[in-house]
Amino acid sequence: MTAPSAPLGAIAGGSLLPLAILLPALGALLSLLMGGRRAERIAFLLMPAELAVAAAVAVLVQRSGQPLVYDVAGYAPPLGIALRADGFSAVMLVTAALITPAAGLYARTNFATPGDVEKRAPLAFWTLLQGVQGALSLIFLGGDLFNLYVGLELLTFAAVPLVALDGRPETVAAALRYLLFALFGSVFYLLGSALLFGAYGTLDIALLASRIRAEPAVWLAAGLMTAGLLAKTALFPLHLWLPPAHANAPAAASAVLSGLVVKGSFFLVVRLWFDVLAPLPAVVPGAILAGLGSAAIIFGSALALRQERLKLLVAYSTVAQIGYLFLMFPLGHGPWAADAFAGGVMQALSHAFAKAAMFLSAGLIAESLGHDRIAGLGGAGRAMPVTFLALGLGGLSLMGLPPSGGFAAKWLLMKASIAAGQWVWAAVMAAGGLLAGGYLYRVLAPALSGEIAQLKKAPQRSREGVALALALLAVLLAFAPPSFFSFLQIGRPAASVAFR
Amino acid sequence: MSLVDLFSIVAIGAGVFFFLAGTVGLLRFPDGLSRLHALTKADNLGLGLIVLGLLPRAESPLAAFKLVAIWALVQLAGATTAQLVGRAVRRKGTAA
Amino acid sequence: MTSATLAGLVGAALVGLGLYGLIANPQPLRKILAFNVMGSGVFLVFGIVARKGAAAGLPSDPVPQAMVITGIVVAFAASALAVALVLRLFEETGRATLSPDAWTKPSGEGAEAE
Amino acid sequence: MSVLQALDIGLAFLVFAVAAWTIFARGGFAATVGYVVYGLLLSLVWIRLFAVDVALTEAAIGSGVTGVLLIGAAARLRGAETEADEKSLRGLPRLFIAGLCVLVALALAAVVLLFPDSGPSLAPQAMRHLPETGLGNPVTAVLIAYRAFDTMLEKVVLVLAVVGVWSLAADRYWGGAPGEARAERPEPTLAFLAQVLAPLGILVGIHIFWVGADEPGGAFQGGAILAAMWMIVMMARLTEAPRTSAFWLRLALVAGPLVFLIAGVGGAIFAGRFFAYPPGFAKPAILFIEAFMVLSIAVALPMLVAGPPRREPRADRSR
Repeated sequence: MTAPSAPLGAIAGGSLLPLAILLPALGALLSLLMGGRRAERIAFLLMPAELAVAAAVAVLVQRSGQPLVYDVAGYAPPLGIALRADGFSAVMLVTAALITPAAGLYARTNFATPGDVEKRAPLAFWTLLQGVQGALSLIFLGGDLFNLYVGLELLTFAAVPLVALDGRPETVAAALRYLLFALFGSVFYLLGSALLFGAYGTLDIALLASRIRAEPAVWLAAGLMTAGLLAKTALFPLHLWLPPAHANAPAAASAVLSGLVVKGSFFLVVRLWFDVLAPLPAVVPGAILAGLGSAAIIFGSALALRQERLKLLVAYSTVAQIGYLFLMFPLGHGPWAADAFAGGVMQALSHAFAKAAMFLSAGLIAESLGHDRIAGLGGAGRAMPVTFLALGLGGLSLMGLPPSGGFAAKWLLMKASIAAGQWVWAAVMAAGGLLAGGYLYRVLAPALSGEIAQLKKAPQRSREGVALALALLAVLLAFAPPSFFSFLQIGRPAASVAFR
Repeated sequence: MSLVDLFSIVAIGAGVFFFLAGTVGLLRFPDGLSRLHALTKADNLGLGLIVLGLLPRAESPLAAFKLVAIWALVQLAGATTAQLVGRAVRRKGTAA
Repeated sequence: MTSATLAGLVGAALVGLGLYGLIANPQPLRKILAFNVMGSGVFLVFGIVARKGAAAGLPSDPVPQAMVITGIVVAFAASALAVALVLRLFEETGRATLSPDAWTKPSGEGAEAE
Repeated sequence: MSVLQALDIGLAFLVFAVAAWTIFARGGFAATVGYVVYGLLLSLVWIRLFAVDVALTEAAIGSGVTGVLLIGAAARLRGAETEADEKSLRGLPRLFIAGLCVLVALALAAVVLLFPDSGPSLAPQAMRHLPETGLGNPVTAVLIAYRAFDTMLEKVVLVLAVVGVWSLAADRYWGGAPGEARAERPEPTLAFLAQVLAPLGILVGIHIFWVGADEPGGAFQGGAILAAMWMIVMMARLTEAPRTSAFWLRLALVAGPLVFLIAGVGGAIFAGRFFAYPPGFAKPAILFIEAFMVLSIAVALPMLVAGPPRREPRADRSR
């Protein structure tokens, strides 16, 4: 084996990276093998371990001040595969390791296995939930574009059946449409990486970044890969599959789908444009991405205003909030780049926690009232105050009202866009905040007024607590210390700050 | 142009001719069964002749055995498919 | 016009054909077929990259070949999942179509408690 | 214009024509049959690109097993198409999409033409590290040694796909077997084919897996042939598909990735790196892992083709 010369600390720390991917994969395999109630037990046994590994990776990256790199099988790139954890991936890893157990705790009642007679939905849910977590860890830590393709496919194969877990025709059709969009995305992504490999002989992100020049092959590859990833991230106009898929999935699955799965492909767009294609002049592509983002904010919020069902409203709000994520791309170069990047990451984090909380609350409301028609929410807020508190706190983040993580994100993005002189993004964000306020008012106003609604069954305290905890985390993000923002910059190419 | 090469050319040429005949039969004949008849006859004979033509050119006896094995497998698959298609055509009675 | 460049042009044409079939054809089964055609076009692009990487006594670079083998297996798994979804849709609604209004049975009202 | 060039151009034109047929043919069934032919022609193109491993995989999985899957689906969906009156795109939108696709194809073709005749390559590095793996076939070395992480995760993808397909069953069928019951009088001709082909195919499959260490072949291709043999026996209704709750079936499905994962962790303990092989033990370890991979592929592919469970798990033999 090639004797690694890196200090032992990096090796020990580095070996956490494959562990973060292999633990959920092992869990998924054992859950299928053991089956029955043991699938749920294996999931809950491994989730704390995965959270511990994610936290350890974050601490190591924070202490060492540079990204953790690990060459799998001892073969350095370009021949072998490298895993790489920088500030952004460590933060996303911890977020995934927090939201997945929360969704799991919520789902214990829906997907229980009474009397250890194995049932379809519970076994599929627990196995696929661990598949999603393994795929996300791979996407956040992967350093090789083809390895990331396998991660994207793992994510698709774990997420699509979650949508169709109920078995109703609309869920099967929504899952099929989701799968077709996802396959279109992965084929385009693969085609782009084929061109990059043809031009530079490697698919390792660090090596590519050092070799890439503005050539036709690179521009075509960048266009194809971005188009593919946008289809998977459901950025307007490729968002058609998201609302039916996320609204029809079971509540715990919707929380993971909207909060995390969509962030996986967004993470790769950031990896592509901020790491791999850093040397390219990214003015025009940045403007295109931000333009599509703005259109997503406006159309997503407008459509959310017109929805009759709460879950569809929350799903369309996801389409809108995804738009905010792409406003960081035209601001990626210049003295304001650090603010823009931090704003984008903060928006990804706060939306993950807030949207997970909102989908869990929407699930509780649908179970307690027997329906989730917004028209019939009269007085429900007073009947189940904690659930609507979680929904409201999540909404706080979407609107970007202080004190919330969403506010911090939008504030940073606005500051960066004003510093860059690109006012239009700030204006779009303000309009987006107003529209978000609009569609949340439509839900909260009737819920908190009128006489107390009759509930078919009261929501369980513990599940309301889970939704509230996620919403509080979204709010707590507003008080992130400055060291948190410098942590996010670990691994960012320093050149991006003083770039033309 | 040794005798072996001549033999190969003749055999492969005949094989190709039978393939052509089979294809013409497929296109020209009216109903399903007669098309099937044309295809099975021409293909088995065509492929047999081509394999025959290639045998002397095979580098090693193993390669020659593989060629014959390929021909045998195609015969097996062709015969089964022809049976199944024939039954389907007879059962449906259409000229599909 | 080496055989590799020719195969590359065929690959490009297959990607175009597959993309058209994936978007324009309404029936899900035909979309899955088009996805497979497009996927094989992308693998051909990997193939010519491998062929042009012939070195060290090898007629073609083994790394992209290994990627294509992994890609083919993943593409099959994707087609299997998509076909299972289409057949389930066909059993449930009697039609294999993505547009909800074309379904015979009323799709039921709203989200009952799950 | 040498004979080979004529063959290439002819093959290229044929592949393009059959692919166009697959996209534009009227009936779904006809298009699927076209796809199978297209897959086999593609294997010839891979031979011309001197990628024999890929040609084997394309023929076995790309057009073989995928062909069986799609033809089965097309046969069952035959009824749906006749009165399918969906409005496929007409007029302007169809033209716009066609233009977009032609644009993508032309851009791709231009970039392909711009590629130099001999581009950057990892072949030298792959050959340099080959002795450490003890293997002769560089493609298998890349799959199982250099990029072992990809291959292991791709096996997990296969297992998740099986779970995804099974999860589409109706609740009452969970644990039951997919496909039809075993026929008391199986179809004579198909039974004859299965009885003759199966033993031969198992022999060839194991040979291709075994020879894969040093010659073109390997776990994927061998596994696909074994999978095909099981499928032909099930299609001839000589045996029936196993119950999805059967422990041996799940163990076989999970054995490939699980053994690979444990070997990876073992690599971290004994050889200092995840998925590394202790020097000297590489070849036996690789063949051991590949054996389980063949088993998992030979079980996973037929289960994916058979689809979700469609029969009640008989109450008496519950797990």
